[in-house]
Amino acid sequence: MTNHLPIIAIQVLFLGAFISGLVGYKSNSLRKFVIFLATGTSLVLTLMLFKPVMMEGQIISYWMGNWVPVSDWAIGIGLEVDQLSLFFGLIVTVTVFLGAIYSFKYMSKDNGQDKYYVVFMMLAGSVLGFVFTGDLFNMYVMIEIMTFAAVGLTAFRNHKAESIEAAFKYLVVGSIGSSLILLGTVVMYAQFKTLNLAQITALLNNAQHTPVILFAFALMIGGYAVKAFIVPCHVVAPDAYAAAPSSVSMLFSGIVNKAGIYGMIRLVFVVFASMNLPSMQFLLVFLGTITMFIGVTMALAQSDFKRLLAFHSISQIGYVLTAIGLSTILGLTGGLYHALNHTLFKGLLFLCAGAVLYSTGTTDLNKLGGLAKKMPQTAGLFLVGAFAISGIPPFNGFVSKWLVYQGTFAKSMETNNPGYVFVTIVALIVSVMTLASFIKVTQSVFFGQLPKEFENAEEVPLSMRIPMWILAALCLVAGILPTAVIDYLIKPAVLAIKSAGNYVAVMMGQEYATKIYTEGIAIPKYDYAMAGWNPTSWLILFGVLLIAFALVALTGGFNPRHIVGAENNNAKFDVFFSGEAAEHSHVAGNDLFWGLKHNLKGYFHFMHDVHNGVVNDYALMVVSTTALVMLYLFLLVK
Amino acid sequence: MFKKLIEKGIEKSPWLLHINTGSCNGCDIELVSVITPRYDAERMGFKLAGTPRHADIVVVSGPITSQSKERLVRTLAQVPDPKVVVSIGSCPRSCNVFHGSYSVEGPLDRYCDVDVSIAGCPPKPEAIIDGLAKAVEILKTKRRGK
Amino acid sequence: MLLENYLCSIVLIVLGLYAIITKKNAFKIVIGMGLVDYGINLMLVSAGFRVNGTAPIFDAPTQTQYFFVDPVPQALTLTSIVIGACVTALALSLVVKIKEHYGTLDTDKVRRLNG
Amino acid sequence: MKFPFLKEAITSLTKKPSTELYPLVKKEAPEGYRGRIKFHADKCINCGMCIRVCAPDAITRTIEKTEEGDKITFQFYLGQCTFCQMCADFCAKKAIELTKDYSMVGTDEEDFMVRGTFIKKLPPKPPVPPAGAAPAAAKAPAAAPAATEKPAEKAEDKKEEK
Amino acid sequence: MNNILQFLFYILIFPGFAFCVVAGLLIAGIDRKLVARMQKRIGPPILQPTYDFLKLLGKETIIPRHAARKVYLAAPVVGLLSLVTVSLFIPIFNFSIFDKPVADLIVIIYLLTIPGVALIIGGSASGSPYAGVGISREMVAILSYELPLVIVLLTIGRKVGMALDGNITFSLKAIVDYQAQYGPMIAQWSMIPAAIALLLVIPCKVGSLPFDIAEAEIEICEGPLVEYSGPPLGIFKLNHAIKMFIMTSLFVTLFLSGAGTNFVALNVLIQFALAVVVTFISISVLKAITARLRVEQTFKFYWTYPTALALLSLVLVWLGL
Repeated sequence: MTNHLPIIAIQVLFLGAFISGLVGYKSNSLRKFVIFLATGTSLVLTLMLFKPVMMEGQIISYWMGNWVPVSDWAIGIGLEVDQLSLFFGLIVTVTVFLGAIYSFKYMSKDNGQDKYYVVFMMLAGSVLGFVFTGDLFNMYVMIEIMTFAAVGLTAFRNHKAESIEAAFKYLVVGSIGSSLILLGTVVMYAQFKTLNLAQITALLNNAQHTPVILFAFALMIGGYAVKAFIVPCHVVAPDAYAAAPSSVSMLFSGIVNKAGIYGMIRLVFVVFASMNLPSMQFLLVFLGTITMFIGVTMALAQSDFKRLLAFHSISQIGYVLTAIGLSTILGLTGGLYHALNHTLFKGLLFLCAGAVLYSTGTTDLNKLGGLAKKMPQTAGLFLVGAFAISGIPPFNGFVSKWLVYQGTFAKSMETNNPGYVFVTIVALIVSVMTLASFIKVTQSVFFGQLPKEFENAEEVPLSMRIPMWILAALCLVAGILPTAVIDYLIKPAVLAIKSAGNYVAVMMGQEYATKIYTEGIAIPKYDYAMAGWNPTSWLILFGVLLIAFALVALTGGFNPRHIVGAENNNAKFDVFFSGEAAEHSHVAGNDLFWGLKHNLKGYFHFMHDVHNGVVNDYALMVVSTTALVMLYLFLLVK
Repeated sequence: MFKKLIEKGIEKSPWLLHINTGSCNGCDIELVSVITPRYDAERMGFKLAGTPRHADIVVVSGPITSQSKERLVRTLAQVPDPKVVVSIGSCPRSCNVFHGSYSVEGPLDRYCDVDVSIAGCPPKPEAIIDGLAKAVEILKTKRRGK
Repeated sequence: MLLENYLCSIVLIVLGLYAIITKKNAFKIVIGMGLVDYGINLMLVSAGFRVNGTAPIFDAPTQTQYFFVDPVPQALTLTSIVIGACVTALALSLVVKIKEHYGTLDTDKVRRLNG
Repeated sequence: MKFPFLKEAITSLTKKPSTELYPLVKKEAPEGYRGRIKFHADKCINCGMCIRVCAPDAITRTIEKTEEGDKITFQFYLGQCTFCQMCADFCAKKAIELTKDYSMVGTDEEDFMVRGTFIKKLPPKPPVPPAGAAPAAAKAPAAAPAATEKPAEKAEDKKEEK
Repeated sequence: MNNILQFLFYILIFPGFAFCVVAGLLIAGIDRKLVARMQKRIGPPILQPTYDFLKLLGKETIIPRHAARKVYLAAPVVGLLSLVTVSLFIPIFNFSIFDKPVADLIVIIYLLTIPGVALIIGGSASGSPYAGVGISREMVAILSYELPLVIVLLTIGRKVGMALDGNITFSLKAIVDYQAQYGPMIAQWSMIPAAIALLLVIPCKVGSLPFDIAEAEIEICEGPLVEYSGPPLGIFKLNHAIKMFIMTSLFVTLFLSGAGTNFVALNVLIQFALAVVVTFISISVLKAITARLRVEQTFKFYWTYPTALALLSLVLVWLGL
């Protein structure tokens, strides 16, 4: 029975799309129920897959129409769910479920909601399909549907010119990316006459890396770089994230760029299995480091809430790519853990942005201010997300970033190559800059003084807060129990990445695999110990202290009589303006971090010119990246 | 026991906030000179605080000009209790040579009860130190009085 | 193999990319995207070519001896053409909306989102 | 990277700090310091020059008629005084003296009031000469009460001029 | 059961809360006395910061109108918590509350940013424009000193790692054991640039004079602390003092520690004495003779001189010297 779960999970989402389209215009609540049912069942089905795949290490293979391979030659379309796919599948279904619940109330102000939900479900179904599929061309089709749905959702609010412009740019760059992937698929098919990933992996394992294979490999890497918004091709992402509704931006940063990263991992580790070459590792780590740095420095210069978050998504994807590029056990663990954490805290932050947009109508950092008093829960949740993304200890960001640092530095010790120390230093500095930009948002949006026009902003309805609470709780849990998360979720996925032979054996039959893998299927040993860092011990410490001091604070500090609340017109409680009458003056948005911007003036001006908004330059960047990757592959990868 | 410790704390570390309501800066220089190495008020714990929220002793200098009246009242309100107001020099006491002028709004005690006054135009730093010592005693009585 | 097929498709792809990168008119960019798609479809179809193979259709029920051209790429090309068509349709609808909002199709002017 | 005053900072660690321990060691004001006002009531002749000359009008005089003369009290309000010593210089009789006492700290008005009262005896009233005796004769013996009579004479001269 | 009691003892008394508060206030007092003496004035008594803290406990807490109450009150406590947690991690010569080597160098880097973040969130919650400017300056300060600090710690990690077991170590205990064998780290000439870099980082991290651009008393009226009064302000001043102690004792552990005697009390005294010496060199001297830098001067300074020094020692260590 478990063989059928993956295909049902995908079909349920697509079915949900069509049924909600059919029944949608009649009544709002019926459509919501259908959507809730569809996303709920797909989540449950994926969770049911958790036990067999993750615990018992079983890999599920499912042939469409039961076209099993004939005489060791795959002819049908296969679905293969190994630990890596299920890891990303879980991320996708959880994010989609929470995004659906959030958008029930969030989209209620917009018209044409039935169209929204159809495309929303298409996006969800296509990403889940992409993650579960074991067929090369099927991956291309799913990626294409994902890009399509993403463009549709970006242009959803078509009364605003920005969303149309963002959608058009995303479509142009996205279709170039898809065409590159398709071209790669075509060349691969011309070479191996089969489309099944497992079989291609097997054939590739023996075959010498001929130039044609390198050409296809370079095209695929270029295509997936566009999908994962890696730096040279990232310019379209901030426009799309900022223009799309927040529940969709949450999906964007949660699953769309994760799909790109999954494609990259599947390609580089399993199919082409070329990650033991130092030159390949250098390529990925180099791309990841640039993505990290440019993403966060651009975020510092933003003055729109969602654009800032979008640039952070790009920089966090840089983290994930750098960690995965190390291709050591520690690096992979750090990378996957950070991908999971990124989906959690970035989803939370985008939902907070949506909540701010829902109650105030604007996300411009220079106009907002002092919302903490009007929206206490959203402010609290935002703080959780901000601390999580900047890696403050009790939250999950700290654990995964810490793994990334240790991974990069251990890599530098192994290969005795100082370049990786430079990567560790850049990673740490980027983490501090992330903290800086979120301090900027906290001060500009939630604290400080409330402008006149937002006097009547009030807290968002409960149905929008529930997903935020769930995500915040997950952030905390993933931060406090890292060893549990690693053992159950990430260790199997890392082992799946490292053991490509296992992947082939399940799909194409055991004897076929042994014939191919003469030296036996190498199951790597998981030598990664948490380096003696027993998190639970010092977390208990932190907890005890917290309780001890919370008591002191609760008893009203040290002199209960003296905490005096703020009556409204008593001058005693006015903000100190060195004597002047306290008028509205809120330090926010662009007037923060003057020192930094002044010193890095040259850099910021150059970066501003690079993101100049002309589609042609974006397309040029994508094509030149692919060309450079191709050149690099031909010259250096031996 | 804790109360006694806090009292000792208040006695040993009074922080000053200096408000200049239009003074000729004679008293201001004398006040700042109290913190220089020669007179070193810091050995008694005095320190100039930047904001009214951090202040215990508010030192006012200058006749209250009409411009600074409103700001003086607002800043005085923002100082947390227990607080002591000290007028330095004869201007706040009676706007000495400027009394009766159209732009001077009268002595300080029209706006708050002045606890300690230090006469002299400008008072000698030693006199200021005496005055501040007197202010600290009043601060202690105010604290105990609460 | 059909060398001229591959050359022609490479030319089509490069031409399409050239159109996307240099042409400032949004409409021409959409045409460029189409060209890239057609180039790839051509290569995809010609990948399955086998010398003097016949079309993969079983015309006589009893006939056993067949020598077909590889049918899989043709199936793929169908999907790819459909996708190409939909992309062009969506792109054109966006171009119409851009004209409506910005009043111009010149991509140098359509750049409110930058920096 | 030059560090200013580094040498002085380190060497001054060993030297004795140059702070005067004021509250423990009383310090004398320098010579001629214009401190608290001392009023020698006996020397004052109530000429009023100090009141006229005091810029901030810190000096007030109250006169009280009593049977043995008018009781005059001079009140120096130190809270209003700028310690310019003009009153002391102009005082013909050197009745006002600014001492070297600089520590003038007080909590209310009274600590800043310096008062001095004296009785100004009127000279024994001469026997009233019969009316019409020459006024000149009246002038010479009454040197003492010059102030009070002077306005009276002035009034007469004015009448004659007119 | 005794494990819990021992934990409580560790947390509340010895390396934890009580020891931190006492040591921090003492070091702050000594620092103010030294600065005064260098300016040829008598200077406040050593217990002056204690009196300041006690007085602030007695004052009234005013919560301004625009402040977000809970965050406003919680910020100082969170800062204090993280500082106390850091002090648990710093081993004193060979005494450390964790028996086996715990990789805690990176944990310390992050825990040491929390007080800065707490100050920022507290200032931001108070809603005053002065606090807004103070926050932006504090963040630029954090950004500027983080780079050299990170490079120095990686250099030490690399140096000790290569010597002990060929693999990178982030454990302070391993560093102390290394110094027990090979003598204090500062004795090796390749580490001297790193030591100087860390000495330059300490004043900005603690926020003392030349680099206290965030709490500039005159220009922006104590920056983020402008609206604080009473106990919350007291706790912030306490944080300031404890941070001074922790940074200096971290320097001692990283560069000047060694085997040390086997009496814990004696070790603590030696560590405290060395910490006072380091405070004198890095904080007091600079505070006595320099004036406050501007924001971008601080940023430019930290990303040139200390970073170059740290990179120099990293390269030297990398070449195996």
